[in-house]
Amino acid sequence: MDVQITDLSLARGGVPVLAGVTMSLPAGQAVILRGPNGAGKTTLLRAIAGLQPALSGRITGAEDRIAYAAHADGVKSMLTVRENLTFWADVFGAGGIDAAIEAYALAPLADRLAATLSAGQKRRLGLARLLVTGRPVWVLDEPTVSLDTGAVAMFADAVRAHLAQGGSALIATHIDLGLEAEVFDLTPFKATATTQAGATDEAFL
Amino acid sequence: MDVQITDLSLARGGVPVLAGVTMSLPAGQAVILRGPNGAGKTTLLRAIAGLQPALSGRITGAEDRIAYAAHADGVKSMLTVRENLTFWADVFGAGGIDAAIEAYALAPLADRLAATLSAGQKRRLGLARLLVTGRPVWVLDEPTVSLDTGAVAMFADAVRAHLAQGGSALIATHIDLGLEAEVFDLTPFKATATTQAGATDEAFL
Amino acid sequence: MKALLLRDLRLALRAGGGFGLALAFFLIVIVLVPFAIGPDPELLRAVAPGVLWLGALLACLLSLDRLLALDFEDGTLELLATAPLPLEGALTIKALAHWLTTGLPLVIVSSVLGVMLGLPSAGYLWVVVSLGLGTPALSVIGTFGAALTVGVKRGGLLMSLLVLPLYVPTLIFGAEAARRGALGLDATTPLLMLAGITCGVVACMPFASAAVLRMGLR
Amino acid sequence: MKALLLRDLRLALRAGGGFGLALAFFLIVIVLVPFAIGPDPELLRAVAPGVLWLGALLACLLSLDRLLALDFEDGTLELLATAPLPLEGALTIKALAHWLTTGLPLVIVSSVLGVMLGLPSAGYLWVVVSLGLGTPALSVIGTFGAALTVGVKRGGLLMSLLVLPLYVPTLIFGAEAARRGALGLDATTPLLMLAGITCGVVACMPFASAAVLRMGLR
Amino acid sequence: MPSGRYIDPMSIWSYANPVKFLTLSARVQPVLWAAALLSIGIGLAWGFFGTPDDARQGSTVKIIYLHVPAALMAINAWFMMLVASLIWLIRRHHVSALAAKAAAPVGVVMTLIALVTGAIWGQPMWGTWWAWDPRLTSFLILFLFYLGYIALWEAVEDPDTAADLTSVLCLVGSVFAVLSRYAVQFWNQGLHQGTSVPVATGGRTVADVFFYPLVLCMVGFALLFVALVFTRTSTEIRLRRAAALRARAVREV
Ligand code: HEM
Ligand SMILES: Nc1ncnc2c1ncn2[C@@H]1O[C@H](COP(=O)(O)OP(=O)(O)OP(=O)(O)O)[C@@H](O)[C@H]1O
Ligand SMILES: Nc1ncnc2c1ncn2[C@@H]1O[C@H](COP(=O)(O)OP(=O)(O)OP(=O)(O)O)[C@@H](O)[C@H]1O
Ligand SMILES: [Mg+2]
Ligand SMILES: [Mg+2]
Repeated sequence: MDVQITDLSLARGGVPVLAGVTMSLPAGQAVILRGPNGAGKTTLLRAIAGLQPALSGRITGAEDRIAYAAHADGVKSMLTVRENLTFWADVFGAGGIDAAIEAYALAPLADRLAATLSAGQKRRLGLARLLVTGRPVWVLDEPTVSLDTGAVAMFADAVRAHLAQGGSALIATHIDLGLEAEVFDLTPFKATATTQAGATDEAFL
Repeated sequence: MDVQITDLSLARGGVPVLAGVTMSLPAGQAVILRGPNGAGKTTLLRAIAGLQPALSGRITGAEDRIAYAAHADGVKSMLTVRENLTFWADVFGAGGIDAAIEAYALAPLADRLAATLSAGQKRRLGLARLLVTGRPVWVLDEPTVSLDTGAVAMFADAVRAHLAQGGSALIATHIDLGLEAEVFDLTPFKATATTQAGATDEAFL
Repeated sequence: MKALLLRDLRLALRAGGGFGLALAFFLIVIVLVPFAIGPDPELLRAVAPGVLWLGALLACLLSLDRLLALDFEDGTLELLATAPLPLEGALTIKALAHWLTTGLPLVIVSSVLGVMLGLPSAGYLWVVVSLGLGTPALSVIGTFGAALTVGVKRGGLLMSLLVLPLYVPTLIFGAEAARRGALGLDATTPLLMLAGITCGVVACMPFASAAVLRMGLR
Repeated sequence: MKALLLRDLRLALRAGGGFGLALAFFLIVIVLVPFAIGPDPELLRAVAPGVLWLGALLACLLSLDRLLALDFEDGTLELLATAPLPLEGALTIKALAHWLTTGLPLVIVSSVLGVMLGLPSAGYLWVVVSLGLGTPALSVIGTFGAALTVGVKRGGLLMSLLVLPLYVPTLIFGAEAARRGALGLDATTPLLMLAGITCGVVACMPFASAAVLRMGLR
Repeated sequence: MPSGRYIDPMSIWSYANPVKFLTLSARVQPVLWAAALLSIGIGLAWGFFGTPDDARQGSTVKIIYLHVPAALMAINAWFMMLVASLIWLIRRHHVSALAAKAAAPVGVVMTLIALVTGAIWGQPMWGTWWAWDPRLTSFLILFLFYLGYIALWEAVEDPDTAADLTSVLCLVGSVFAVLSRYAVQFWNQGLHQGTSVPVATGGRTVADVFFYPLVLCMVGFALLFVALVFTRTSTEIRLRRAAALRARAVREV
């Protein structure tokens, strides 16, 4: 099942940011979301994850199928790496954590408190979380921040394996991930001053 | 005046992380610090900035000359961009903020609350802070996280201008910044199990 | 659900003894009261049930502060909101964990602390029973307050401000029951009211909390 | 220094009305007291000075919670520690800003709130004077507690635990002065002691706070 | 121990080396424990069975053999922690910091014993379990200081940072504990509580029959405290060592 976005307009802080975004995220494929800082990538991903409502337009096929990874990792610093993963595995009810630990080479860190990880190690843990959700659609906001080249390769492998199983991934990033994926540029959809897309404060204009 | 690091050993969480680091950061030059995740880049930069003590070894020429930028930005979300910069300029007593605003193209954002910036915009603000400190030695921990290519170029320009004025910069990063700079790899200095550098918990072994 | 409960309990135990701290705060408030109002035993005895209730309420409140804030800051809350768990259930579990780590210990020690204020011995039972019935309501209402102020900088104080008025009915009936009990009067009416409040709140409040949290995350 | 003071005041004003919130909390505690201990006016009058002091202390404490925590979380504190400002000075300024936004408003409204508890009119002056002399010490001691618990998860409650016993002498002399004043007795001795504590604490405590903060940032 | 500093093996500071301390403590512990148990056993037996009932207080007076030694040790334990904290802050000897850490729970238990026995005593004597007498009250504050100190140790991750922070807290706390004591005395004098008199009777005014077993109990409690601190410090050292080894093992793979 594909995620289909039709004529979507989004606002952030009451101001329209994106207008008329139409795209689709087919099963088994990855799409790289590009756009300069402030283009609205985070805004779009949050909307797809169901965390913020759209001004207008529709998102179909996303409900309860999304695994979202934001700028923040959602890692509890007072739990160990293993406990963190186990918790999310339990919440999503999607089985074991061993595959996730292996995919991101977390075994040596498994019993360390997350508070004692370096920035890149913590990020790896955050990404490993995706593997225990069992969700088919990954929606990732700059996933490779702080990762070294080895870890970026691990991530690319994990994405490829996920796609091979029929999953899909929408990835906002500024760097090259070495993935063969379609690129979707948000720049043309920037809302202009005249965008009338039902922004919340439009009634006051 | 150069920053000189001699035979430095550092610990994190009571465990030796780096041993025998010797390097120098000459005035007018940039050094790129490399090393895989968990190599100890952040640890080294914190020590140079004076935030954590060394196990052994010496750091000279760093006192009161460092401008440090950590993983976190030190940006107050309830202040505007201009207020944030003005505050740091006042604290460091180094004059105006116009140059900083210009260097990172912050003028259109100047009167927005920092809370309403996107990840990359916030990072630009964090980097602009370096320009108002007036400090000659920049010590930067993954400064280009979340930045788009345009902003990375702005950053590279800012570093070049800083070097041209006789400043120096030590930059930990995983990506290519397009700077002509010496690369210093931390991998060979990884502390081993047998490192006896006066680690805090060594007395207990 | 069980995973969430276990995680919250574990975090409470691990994060610098969150378990004992509400208790310690309660103890300290009770200890400070005589310093503030003077050592006259008559006076202390008269205010004892009320002070115990007020102390328990404030200890609850203070520990609520970061019930959701910590999860919000590190992004866990956004992830939980997209997880298959219904948010209502998650918040009920969080309130339960809060009660287990805060309310329950308070109930248990309150009788001991009553001694220090010279609470008449007939009063112990009533203080304990009324606190036992009332503190779950405090936790659930507090979760609503925490959900309301999620994402607000310096939310702690704002939350207190929002939650305290919501605590008023619970406090009135609870303290009234304790006071009447201490005086040897009949305390069933306020106790019944208290039980009613707790049941109603536990049944309905999580929906409000979840709704409010979804808005706050937006 | 001035920049820091201005920034802190501005943040307090802007961050969801930090200015009014301590005040509001104070108000609410005072309002809850009659619910908790019952409406008897005699009893309320007897406890009024003590309750005002206790309320002010708790309001101070609650607002202290994030005095340094917010700056720590977003990395400002590390940057301040590497700035040319001496940390002792920075912490004194932060305590001053805290007092201006919390202690001072409390002092100003305390006399009004005294009315609600039936404080005898002779008592107003003494409550205000004792709070005015005592609250700076509360802010400075609180800064020490905040510096101790910087970087500790759920530091808020731990901080209360550490700070409250340190507040005891201030509370005793302050409440004693207010109480004696309200009864029309001579209150100069406790007031002098209170002033002595405040002076001593303001002079010495920032050094301890700065030392502790440097350790905590490590 | 910072490397490179020469330490005379005969100097007392050489025991600041954890390993050396462990060997020393293994040797002295049996002696300490035996002496402590012996003197407490004899002291208590003598006190309970070998002394007459007091004319005024009846047999309740015998609780003094627990109450007073525990009260004294509660204060002395804090004093010892203060000294150990100072040594840590100035000379950075780990054993010293850990000894302070180890003493805190012992101190808090002594405080509790004093408070509980006092309460049990107060019931027949004053007809109340608790009164806001200055001495009792300042003990309660001491109890709070202990709690805060222990909680801070627990809350801070890094052990050296925890040692630093708790040391400063101990220093500041000592100043405030003394201040509180005077404050409390001032606070309660104005209201004249009849019940505050009995506690003021110092040890000396006790008749000799009661006095000698009491002294023996005090000595016993002091020895018990030292023995407990030795044992607990050794445990803390071993825990630190285990943590250090585990940290390294985890880090190596
Ligand atoms: C008949 C009643 C009591 C008597 C005769 C009594 C007697 C004493 C004596 C002789 C000391 C040693 C004083 C010294 O070495 O300076 C002492 C200390 C102490 N007692 Fe009691 N006590 C009584 C009841 C209580 C009660 C009811 C409590 C508390 C609940 C209590 C708490 C303490 C404390 C905390 C200390 C240590 C204070 C210090 O040494 O400064 N006592 N008591
Ligand atoms: N909380 C907010 N309130 C108001 N405006 C906001 C808020 N957050 C972001 N914005 C604005 O909305 C626009 C889109 O932000 P968004 O975070 O989606 O950008 P982005 O594409 O993710 O950028 P980046 O690459 O820097 O992360 C930006 O112009 C930003 O300034
Ligand atoms: N608070 C801590 N307690 C214990 N160990 C820590 C702590 N922080 C980091 N470490 C460990 O110390 C080592 C060095 O960490 P550091 O953060 O310096 O790495 P880094 O080179 O900055 O890595 P990255 O590229 O991921 O940011 C890592 O192995 C890390 O796991
Ligand atoms: Mg973004
Ligand atoms: Mg790093």
